[in-house]
Amino acid sequence: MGIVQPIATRRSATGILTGKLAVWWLIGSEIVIFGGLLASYIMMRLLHGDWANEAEHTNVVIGATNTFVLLTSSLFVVLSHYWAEKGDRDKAFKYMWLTILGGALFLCFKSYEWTHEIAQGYTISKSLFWSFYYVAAGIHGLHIIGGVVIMAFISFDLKKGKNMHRAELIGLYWHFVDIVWIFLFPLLYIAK
Amino acid sequence: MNFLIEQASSFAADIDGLIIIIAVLAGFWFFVAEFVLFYFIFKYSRKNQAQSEYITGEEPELVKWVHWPHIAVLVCDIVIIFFAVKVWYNVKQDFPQPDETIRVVGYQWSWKFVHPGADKQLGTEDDIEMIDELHLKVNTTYHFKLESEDVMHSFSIPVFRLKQDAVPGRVITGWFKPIKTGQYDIQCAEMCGIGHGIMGSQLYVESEEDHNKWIQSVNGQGETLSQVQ
Amino acid sequence: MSNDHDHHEQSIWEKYIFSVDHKVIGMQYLFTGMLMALIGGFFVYVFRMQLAFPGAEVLGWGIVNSAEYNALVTNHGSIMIFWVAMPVLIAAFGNFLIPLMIGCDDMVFPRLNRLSYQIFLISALVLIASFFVQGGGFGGAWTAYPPLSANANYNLTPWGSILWLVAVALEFVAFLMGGINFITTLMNSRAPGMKMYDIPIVVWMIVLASILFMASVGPLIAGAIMLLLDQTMSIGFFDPAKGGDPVLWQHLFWFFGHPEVYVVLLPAMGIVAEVMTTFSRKKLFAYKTVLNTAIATGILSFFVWAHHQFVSGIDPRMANIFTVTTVIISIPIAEMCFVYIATLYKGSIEFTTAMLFALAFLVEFLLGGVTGIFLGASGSDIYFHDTYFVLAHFHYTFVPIAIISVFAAIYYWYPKMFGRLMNETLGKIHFWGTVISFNIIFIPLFILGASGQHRRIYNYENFPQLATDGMQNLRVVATMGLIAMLVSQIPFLYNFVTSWKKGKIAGNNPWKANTLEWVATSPAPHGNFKELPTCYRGPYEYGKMEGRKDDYWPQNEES
Amino acid sequence: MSAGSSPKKYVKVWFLLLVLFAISVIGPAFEIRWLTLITAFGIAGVKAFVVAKEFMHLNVEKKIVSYMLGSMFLACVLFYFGVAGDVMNSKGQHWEKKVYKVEKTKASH
Repeated sequence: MGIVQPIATRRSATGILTGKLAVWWLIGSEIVIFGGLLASYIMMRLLHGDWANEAEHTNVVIGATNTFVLLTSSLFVVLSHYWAEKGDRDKAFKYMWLTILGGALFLCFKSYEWTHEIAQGYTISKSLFWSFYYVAAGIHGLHIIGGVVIMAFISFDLKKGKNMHRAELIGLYWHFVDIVWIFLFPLLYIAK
Repeated sequence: MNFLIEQASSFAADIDGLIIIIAVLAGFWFFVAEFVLFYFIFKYSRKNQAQSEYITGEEPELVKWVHWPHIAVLVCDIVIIFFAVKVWYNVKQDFPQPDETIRVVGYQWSWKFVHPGADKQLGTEDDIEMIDELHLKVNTTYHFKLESEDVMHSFSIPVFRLKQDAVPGRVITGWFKPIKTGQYDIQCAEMCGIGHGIMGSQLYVESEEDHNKWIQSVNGQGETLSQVQ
Repeated sequence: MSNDHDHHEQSIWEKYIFSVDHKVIGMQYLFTGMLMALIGGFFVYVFRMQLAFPGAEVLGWGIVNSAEYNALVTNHGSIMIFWVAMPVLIAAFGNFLIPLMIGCDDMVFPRLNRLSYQIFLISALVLIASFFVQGGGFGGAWTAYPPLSANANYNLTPWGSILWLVAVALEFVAFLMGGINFITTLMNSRAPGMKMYDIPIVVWMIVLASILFMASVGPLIAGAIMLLLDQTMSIGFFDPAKGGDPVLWQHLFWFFGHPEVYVVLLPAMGIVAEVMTTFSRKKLFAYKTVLNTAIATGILSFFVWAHHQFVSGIDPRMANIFTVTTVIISIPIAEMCFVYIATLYKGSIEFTTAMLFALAFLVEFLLGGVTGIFLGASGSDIYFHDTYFVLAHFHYTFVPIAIISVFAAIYYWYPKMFGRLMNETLGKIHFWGTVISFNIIFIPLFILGASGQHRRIYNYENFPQLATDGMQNLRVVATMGLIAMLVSQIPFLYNFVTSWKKGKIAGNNPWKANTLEWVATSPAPHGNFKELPTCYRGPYEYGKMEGRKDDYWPQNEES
Repeated sequence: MSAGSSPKKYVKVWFLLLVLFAISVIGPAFEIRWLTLITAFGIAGVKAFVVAKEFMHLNVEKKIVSYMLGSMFLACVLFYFGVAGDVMNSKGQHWEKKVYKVEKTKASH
């Protein structure tokens, strides 16, 4: 049943594209969710000095490489948006898939990291630090998976030159997920 | 207007005074607003006024009628805040020196009270532990150390106007000074499971000699599991 | 530009069950909300009978034991707020009114709109399922304070508490998605010529409510995930033995909780503004003041949350800050009420049922607002916290919000929804039955609360000071008032169903109102308008205007 | 929405981010508390701003978007300062937390 796009979607009283406005509001709601979680973590962290001993066992090397991977994939998604804006389908498609590769790489490193930590006994119920660690990094990981899946769909549209503006929309989301990781990395890994 | 129940603790009168202040100030504005509302409803019904007037609400002489009451409400609010903070400070922040200290422990579905016993020292072996029964001496300032063993409970004595939640993992200190002898209710004011309704305890405020007589009578017997009436 | 919208005849399946039309989705929310209201109403009937006649068998339920009592009380609260007030006030009227009133054909994301209703429906089903699992429904109060809500051997409802939490979390997701749709539609899809101050107040209020909801629900979603892990894997975020802190949940909950009550208040004030201006034929008094006070209330509502926790273990010094902000927030609300009352000045009021309900909202809500100051002032809250005084206060705000203003909206927009007018005499019977019995219920509860009766207690015979005859009679009176209120809903339901086919034909603009939804035919077709309207003036041009015969001037008329 | 002048600009911004990232990793290695705070957390804030401004084009976006995102962030800050007093402290006015013996696993250096 083909859904005709309502005229409402094409109107733009604020001058901002409707799709982009919705993504900004989505990012706004995500800021408050991650913000609430990290605020709770920071408070508990300041109370429990002994969590520093627990945090010793996080793998800073993998955390750092993951930060590098996400920063690079942020670069690729903005290039994909740049070429989509110019209308160059192939380049937009290529950089979108490089971004997806970055996301996938991030997930591989994370799963490697987690399997080893769990193997050494640092499970989610070992201590409250690890509970916050797995909840925060877990929700962030789910957002990475969601982003990667959506980027795959959008890349096929880009190939056909359809809905090119969506490259920017998923780019905004991806940059936000990268910013969340930029705050997660020091909080979970560095604070020793 | 002793609309509320009797005042059996030293700060009960302060809290009741605050309630009366708020009742007067808030009640005044309530009746003014309701009167004006009903007056407009009857005066400007379609029977009395066939044609309505075009009023934007920016006309200065009309805005005046909304603006000044608005300022007056602000002044009333500031008065209420002043008295509220004063009462709060006296009850919850600035504690007088205690004559005696008791321990109150809430657990799923009873209250345990630890009286200091004859030597007025907690932690000595002559302490008296009572379940669901608190015996106090009138006109003595008590500090209570409130804690909970499992879920959130709330130690509440309506006649004292006293309420403080027992938070598991915390020891919270409060104070009261009974000024009237008698037998009163203690209630749990925070949902704590299926037994929340049967967590009532009895408070006995006794005179000097009755209280000492009570201490002798239970001396050393420790917990007396009195049945809840 | 002509609106080439509907092109092929949709099947019943497409048209009603899987519809993407904002009006049909609005109706789905409305009917789900009304059904849940019946369930919530049944719960309150059962536990009020237990309170009035302790231990007696309740017709339609049997003996009420304390676990059932707690589950009934908890889920009455949760249903009435999350599954009746929010869906009906924000989602049903938001979906139905926003596109019509800003002159566009649909929400910007029709499929996201359908998906948010479907997730909402799943959340309602999950909640209902939580009553039939082993251990029964969750019984730890709608605020779900841990460790009671987090630990199954404390609350004895192992599955009930998990399902309750999942249902509430799903409902948050549904309203986040719905909120994004509402906000983007209002920001971008307004009719040409509709400037910021030409938007009807109800649309402003519903969108402001969505923004408040989105900004305040975030921490609680994180909190819900933490509580869910506490419940399922006994992690210990809120368990002091494992280093957690139960007070953290209270803050997470009430940081959302208080903006939430303004999230449901604002749409109700919006509905009252629309209905009142139409039936008093009067321009809204100082439109900008109403809008500014609504925004001020919204912002201030983020600074007041700990007045729910004065005696619940927060640091006493914090209480002073929150009592100041709480009493100050009564200023913008008082201003808004004064301005609403001023709107009636020199009006020509026609007492239709919708208008009666709108006026009753103002009359009742004033008492609700005024009694809130006793609880916002920290000193008196020491006594009143968690007593029936608090319960009577928030019913004097919630019932006008979720029941009285919703009835005003239904009687007012029913012609636009179904093309026919509801019967006025049945409406008047329903009005007086509801409003009088509402007061009979809650005035006694104020008195009971002031004499120290605490909430959620299953049987007051355990407390000699509360088991006096005088107080027990007040409980019986309140229960009789409740039964009268439930019975007086029958004329409404009968009226609602029969007027569908037998009501007077309404035509496009039965009430001679200005806003754009009355330009469309009733009921409005898919795509709303044959010609998408242009807006030339504000929505409240009522009253004698020189050079005009009528006392109203629709927004879309050129001259 | 012009996507900026040329891809070169983005690569330069990316490089700047890498430099900041390097500092934020090296800084804490010195184990000096205040240095760690500045490098790890301060630089994280700077990186977030760079990504928001350059990559998300917030500098050319309509002002209302930045106000909205900023107010959401302020809601979190407000939540933090409203709640920290109770959760972060082990004792306060007339209350203290009963510290449970959470089994402290000494880090094996």
